[in-house]
Amino acid sequence: MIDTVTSRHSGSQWQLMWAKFRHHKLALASLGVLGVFYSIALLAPFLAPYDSWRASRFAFAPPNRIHMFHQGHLMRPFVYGIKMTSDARTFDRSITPDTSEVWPVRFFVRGDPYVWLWMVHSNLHLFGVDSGGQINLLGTDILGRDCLSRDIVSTQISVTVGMVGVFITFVLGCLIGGASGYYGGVVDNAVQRFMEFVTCLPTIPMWMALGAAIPAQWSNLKVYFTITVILALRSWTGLSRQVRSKLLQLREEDYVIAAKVAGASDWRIILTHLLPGFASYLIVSLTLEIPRMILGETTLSFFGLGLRPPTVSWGVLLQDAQNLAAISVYPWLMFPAILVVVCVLAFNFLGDGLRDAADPYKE
Amino acid sequence: MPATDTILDIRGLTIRFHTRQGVVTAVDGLDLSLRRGSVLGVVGESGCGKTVMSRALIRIEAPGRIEEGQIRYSGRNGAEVALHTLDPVGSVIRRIRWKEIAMVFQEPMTSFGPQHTVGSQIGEAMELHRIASGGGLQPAVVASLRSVQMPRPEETARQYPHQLSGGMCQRAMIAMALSCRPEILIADEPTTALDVSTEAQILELLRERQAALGMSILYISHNLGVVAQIASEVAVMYLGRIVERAAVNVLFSSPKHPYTRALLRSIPRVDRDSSSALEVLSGNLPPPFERPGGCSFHPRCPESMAGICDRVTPASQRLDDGSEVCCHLYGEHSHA
Amino acid sequence: MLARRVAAGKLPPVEQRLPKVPVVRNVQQIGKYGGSLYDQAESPGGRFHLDGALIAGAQETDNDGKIIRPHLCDRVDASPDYSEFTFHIREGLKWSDGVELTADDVLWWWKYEQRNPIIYPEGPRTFKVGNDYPDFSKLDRWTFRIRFPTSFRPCLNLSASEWMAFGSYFGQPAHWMKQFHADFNPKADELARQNGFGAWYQYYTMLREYMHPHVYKPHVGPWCRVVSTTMHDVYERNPYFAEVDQEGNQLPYIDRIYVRVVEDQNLRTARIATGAVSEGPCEMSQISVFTRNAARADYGLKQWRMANSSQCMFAFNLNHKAAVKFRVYNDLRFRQALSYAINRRRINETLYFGQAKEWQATLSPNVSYFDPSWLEYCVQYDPDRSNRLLEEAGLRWDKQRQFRLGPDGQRFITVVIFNRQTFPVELLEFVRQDWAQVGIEVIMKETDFRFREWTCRAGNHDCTCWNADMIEEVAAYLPWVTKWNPQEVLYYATDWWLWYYNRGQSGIEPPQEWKDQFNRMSAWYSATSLEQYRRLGRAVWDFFTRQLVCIGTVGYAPQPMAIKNGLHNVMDSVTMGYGTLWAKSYMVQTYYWDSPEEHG
Amino acid sequence: MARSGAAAVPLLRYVAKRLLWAAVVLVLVSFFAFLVIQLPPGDFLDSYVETLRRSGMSVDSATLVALRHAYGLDRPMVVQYWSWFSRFLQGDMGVSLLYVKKVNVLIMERLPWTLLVTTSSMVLMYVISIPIGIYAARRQYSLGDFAASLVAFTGMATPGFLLALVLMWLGYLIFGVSIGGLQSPQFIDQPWSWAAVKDLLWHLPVPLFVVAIAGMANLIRTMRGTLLDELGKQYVTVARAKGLEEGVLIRRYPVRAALNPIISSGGWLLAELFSGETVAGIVLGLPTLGPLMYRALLAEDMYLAASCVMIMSILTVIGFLVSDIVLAFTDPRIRLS
Repeated sequence: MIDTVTSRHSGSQWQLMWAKFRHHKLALASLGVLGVFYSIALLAPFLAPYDSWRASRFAFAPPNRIHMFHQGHLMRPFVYGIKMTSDARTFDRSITPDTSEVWPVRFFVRGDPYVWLWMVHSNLHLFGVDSGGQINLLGTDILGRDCLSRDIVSTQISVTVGMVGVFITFVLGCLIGGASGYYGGVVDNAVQRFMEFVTCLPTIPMWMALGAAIPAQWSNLKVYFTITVILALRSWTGLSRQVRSKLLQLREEDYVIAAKVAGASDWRIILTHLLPGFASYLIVSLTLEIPRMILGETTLSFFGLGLRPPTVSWGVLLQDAQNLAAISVYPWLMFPAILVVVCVLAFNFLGDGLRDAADPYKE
Repeated sequence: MPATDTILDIRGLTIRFHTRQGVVTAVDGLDLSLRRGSVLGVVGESGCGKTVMSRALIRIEAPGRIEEGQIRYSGRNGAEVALHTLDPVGSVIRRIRWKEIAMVFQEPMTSFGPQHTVGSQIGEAMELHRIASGGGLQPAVVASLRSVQMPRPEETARQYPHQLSGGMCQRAMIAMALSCRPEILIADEPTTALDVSTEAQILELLRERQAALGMSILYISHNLGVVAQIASEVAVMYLGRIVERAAVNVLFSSPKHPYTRALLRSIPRVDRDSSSALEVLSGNLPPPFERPGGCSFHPRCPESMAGICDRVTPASQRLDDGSEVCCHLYGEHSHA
Repeated sequence: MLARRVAAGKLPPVEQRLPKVPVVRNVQQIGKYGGSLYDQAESPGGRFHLDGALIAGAQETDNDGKIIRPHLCDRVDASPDYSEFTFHIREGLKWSDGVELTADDVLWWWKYEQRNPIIYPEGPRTFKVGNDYPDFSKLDRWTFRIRFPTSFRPCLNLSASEWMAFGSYFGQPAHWMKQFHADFNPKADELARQNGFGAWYQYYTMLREYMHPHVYKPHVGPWCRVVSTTMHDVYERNPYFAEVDQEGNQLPYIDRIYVRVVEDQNLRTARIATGAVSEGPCEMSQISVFTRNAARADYGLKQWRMANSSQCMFAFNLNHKAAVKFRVYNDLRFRQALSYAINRRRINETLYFGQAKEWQATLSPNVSYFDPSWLEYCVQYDPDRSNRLLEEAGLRWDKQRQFRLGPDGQRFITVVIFNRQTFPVELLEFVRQDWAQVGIEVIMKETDFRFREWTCRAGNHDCTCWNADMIEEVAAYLPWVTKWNPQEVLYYATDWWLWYYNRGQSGIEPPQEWKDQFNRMSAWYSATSLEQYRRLGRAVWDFFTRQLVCIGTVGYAPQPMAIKNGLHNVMDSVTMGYGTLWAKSYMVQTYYWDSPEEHG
Repeated sequence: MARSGAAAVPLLRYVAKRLLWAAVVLVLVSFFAFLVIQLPPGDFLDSYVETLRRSGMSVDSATLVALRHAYGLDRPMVVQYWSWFSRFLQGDMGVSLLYVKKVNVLIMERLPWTLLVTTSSMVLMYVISIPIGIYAARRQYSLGDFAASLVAFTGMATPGFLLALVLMWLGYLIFGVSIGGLQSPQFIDQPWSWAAVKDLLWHLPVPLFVVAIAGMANLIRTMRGTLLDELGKQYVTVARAKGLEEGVLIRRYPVRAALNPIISSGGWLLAELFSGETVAGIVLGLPTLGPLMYRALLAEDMYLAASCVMIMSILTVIGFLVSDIVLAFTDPRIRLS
């Protein structure tokens, strides 16, 4: 094996990490994917062609395709109209494209009004069709609502739940793990035992127990934050374990001892000397914590113990798709599942890449 | 042509690692030979490829690959084995390992698997190479431990590695390495992880066992001072090549290569760790993917000759005092 | 199954098990004995599709709920002034353990259970007329008489309704219940404690459950529960069931009913769609799955209908404990506004293929004193009018016009607690969204069956919903057995009712119009002439309908049924619901399998 | 391996220490479970009592007092906790208001199924993921490694309920496995027969897979990661230098060492399995504790819910204990220090 060497490259720890990270193609791609997710979340009302609650006449309309050729002629991209036939005797309903109607896809159209980031009032949408036509690239649900719009809007809640939850995890993990690792001894022992206890509680039953206790009349914002706290209640243990072990290792280092001798206060030492020493590790484990939170929110909402309409999250949408009809007849309702899987995968790959990059002992 | 008393002959050995970041040439056309019954020290900085080279001798260089060169081993019965041609997972090389060429490693504490007792791991080697078996195994293990002056060999055999101190572990390791009476013992920095007094004991033990068993030792270290205590000859390695080879007294009295000279200057501080020792050298080792052209030492060499050292790779040449050196200072370009 | 037990001498032959004159059912085809039916329930002992079959009472109604006819009593005589009723129990009628069911059981039930001061400290509700109770007397072993102090015409209707017929005299076998009653068993308290209850009357009260009787409790229905765990219930045929087919074969044909406990609604739907139950309703919102999977899962679809005047109706808690909500919910304009805000046409078309009726929740149009304008009351989709009414009721929009504020200026949020019923849960989403359009924010919260009941009964809810039955003539006379009972099912005015019932001793004093309504109902019960009966009936129901205590959505909806191939005597078209006593109307006891051995 | 009597003493001490600690954890868990009882707003008896009162049933004040006393609601929190916990220890878990039955009877009905599902998915998990993990580590960056990682990651990223739904439907479509529960209806409540066992085996794969998948993904990655670490350690090189055959040395050294983290994660995995079991139980309608707890939570039947949480946690603690003790046997460093 090649012994590791101190590189001749001068450069901060971060530049080094980035240099290594760049080689991790999967992680780099994941970073891109997540960038897309968060951009979607940020621009959701603009990207969504419709208001997520706007209902159309067509229940369970399948995704409509974008065409370029109409009667053999090349045209600008368009969608056909929708034709619905229903037979009340056999309960057969079919929705088919109506090729007599042509609705060109337009960009930057005026449509349903929305409020962006609590202040900007607008009705501009990235794309859409003229009123009278309908563009449902991912079909509609039973109320005729546009699934694509709902998927886009739900991304807002689902991807931020992880962030907020991770912030709480970060605070809890650093404080508790920090205290445990820095003081050692009795404090450390007690914290360790407490963490073991938390690990003994089966996650989902625990979430459910706490989720069930959320009063029904609470506003959705309150529910949202409570959910994030509930999710964080379990996840801090992993982080604080890492913080602790790193601290135990670091507190014997010379520069910490020096600071101590110089009379710096405990918290000051932790914050200014110890934390920067392993910030990269924190970031890695936080990155790996976010997907768990996303899954947690999805699961809770799925069981009706988390967020509820009118808030839409992936879990709320999947709750609607939790039936045979969605699986066997209306598969487009399951699309949020793909979002969940892709987002969670991306976070995991990103975390893995970061871990490799942050570890100086990996080749 | 290898002399008859040459037990191991390495010619033009090149070992490369193909990593995702690029190709690393760890050993670069290295020539070296080991005389039967002698102790040869190999000295070089961390990362110069000495460990890779030593592992290639028993073909555990993976994931590195021998791309050029030869390794020839003349065994007990005089037959010559071309080690470089063997299948690294084949049975031929497995029979040579330990039985013919054994190895002692740098970190004694991690040389033994934590799951098994020390005795069982020594016994495993002896059983494998049919030194002892069945009822004879346990006494043989104890005997081998006793031969390295283990204070309570019976007890040690029953203990787990984590119950032994570093020095004890290294003793046990040496016992294991010698348990099959190898022809060659490769000692890869066996004392680096130990404190000074233990280091002295281990060196003494090695000397004593070498004298008793008459094997050849390839002693690898970054520490010239340590090598001087055990080796009769020293080869200095820099970036995958031997840059100078000489008898110990010659090397110390008149080092030829600028690199050797720099190393020697750092001896008084040698009991510290290697990075501070190297402060006297200007610059660091170049990154593994950027091997300098010409003499690979030229970017750090105080006597580097522009236009020569950075262009032409120096060839090895034998000097009058019997030492061999690879440096333009001693070749046709000298005083140009 | 029974033949073997008869042969082994463990059971008397069938002639000795049936009453002298059994109830005769005319079946389409004479069936084969044996086999099992499979069904599912949300909780152990909970309702399941086939459970209506378990009902057997003194009298019954026809399938349309219009006529009362004899059942386990072969005759009931009423005096001309409707104050005295004589019940003739079928001679030789037996409980499922073979003990005879006689007038003594009925008298025991009345004296020791209903009139027991510990079980009913305030007296029972059953048969309470004004402040008085009727007298029960035994005329002979098979005959008993109920004498009321005044006219009480609904007695007949009561004895034919599910609620009374069973909960009362034919639900409690005296010989068995005695062991849990402190008057008869000094160790009853101990027995209760062994079973985890604090006192004997708590245990006794639990054992009163008649529809899904306790495992060992004797029963008069066609099947009796023999196994009960949290995973499944098993019902086995009652060897003493009093019904036979037209050829004299004892019913039921099928030996067993397995009821799997399936907690998750979606899973229950999936099980029906994949043919895991013998007969089950198809969820309308997923109907395509059923039509597509019928052949594979070996079932056929039959077009039944729900006997619902509304698939789902909403009742706000008029006795809300918080002042603001009390004020708003009691404002008729608020309730009217919400009714106008519902787009019934869209619900009908999306969920029911336009086959349901966009009616207000009220009586069945078949009722003799029905007023057709009731159906149309406030059912037009008119958001503008709705908004106007809400403004008038003092509910103003917030600044961004996203939701309305209560009279106190706070965001006005209503929580509707519900548990899944026969309506698709999507229906609630339609309504929620329609109401959100006019600024009324509603959270639909699904809860457990019993939890909803307890929360509402305690008056701790904002609003709840349930289906509205198609109330036919017989049940219409008993508003207390319908969903319009202020303190049952929808619990919209529990405290008012308590006040009236207890003569002001407890509860909250209702407004004058409600006092009038309660008095009107008492007067109606004492009606002796048909004219009086119809006039008061119309007044009572006019009040209920126009007060909009229950806001209806769409009713009389199609309900396709998935019925396993090979199951016979299943009717082609049934209108099913509480009003028609559920499975009474589809006669599960006459079902049989083509090849019973395949359905062990 | 020689294990003398002298070595047994530290082992015993270690086990005793773990036992003591398990007891402490149980007490902590009971706090949490008690919290579950207390969390819902209002006094849970209120609704119940109100129900009885309003239906004209007997809830005179004496009864109410008796009821409150029976549930200990008239006493301070600490006393309430103690009365609940001490009765729990004696096997009296109270009465489920939802099912009107003793809680321990309800739990006992479902415990065997729960244990069947969790233990067999645990076995499945180990049997599948350890060989895959070893393979992936030995063939790092090979196609197989990539495939294993992909499956592991996807398993980790897919919400359990979704997997359950899809697999259930596929199981029905392809193999005709009846939906819901672990047995076909005709075998319910019948004596066990060969046909019944076969039927059970037919129903088991989907739930087991769903329950195991999350942990499996984790296990594969742990196994691969630790084995990679171990493979890079010097003792592996030593063993190779000794001339041991590759397969033998991998089995004898790094795999043995890499199993330790796997064993020590056993308890944690059990907690994960209960999570999976709860999800799969609800979605697939299994006769396990999860759905029981779910319903109890929705109904705020808090004695039942708390007892379910308690039972699952107790089983997890036992899992931790067992894995700790097994670890002591396999890892001399723990046993002898």
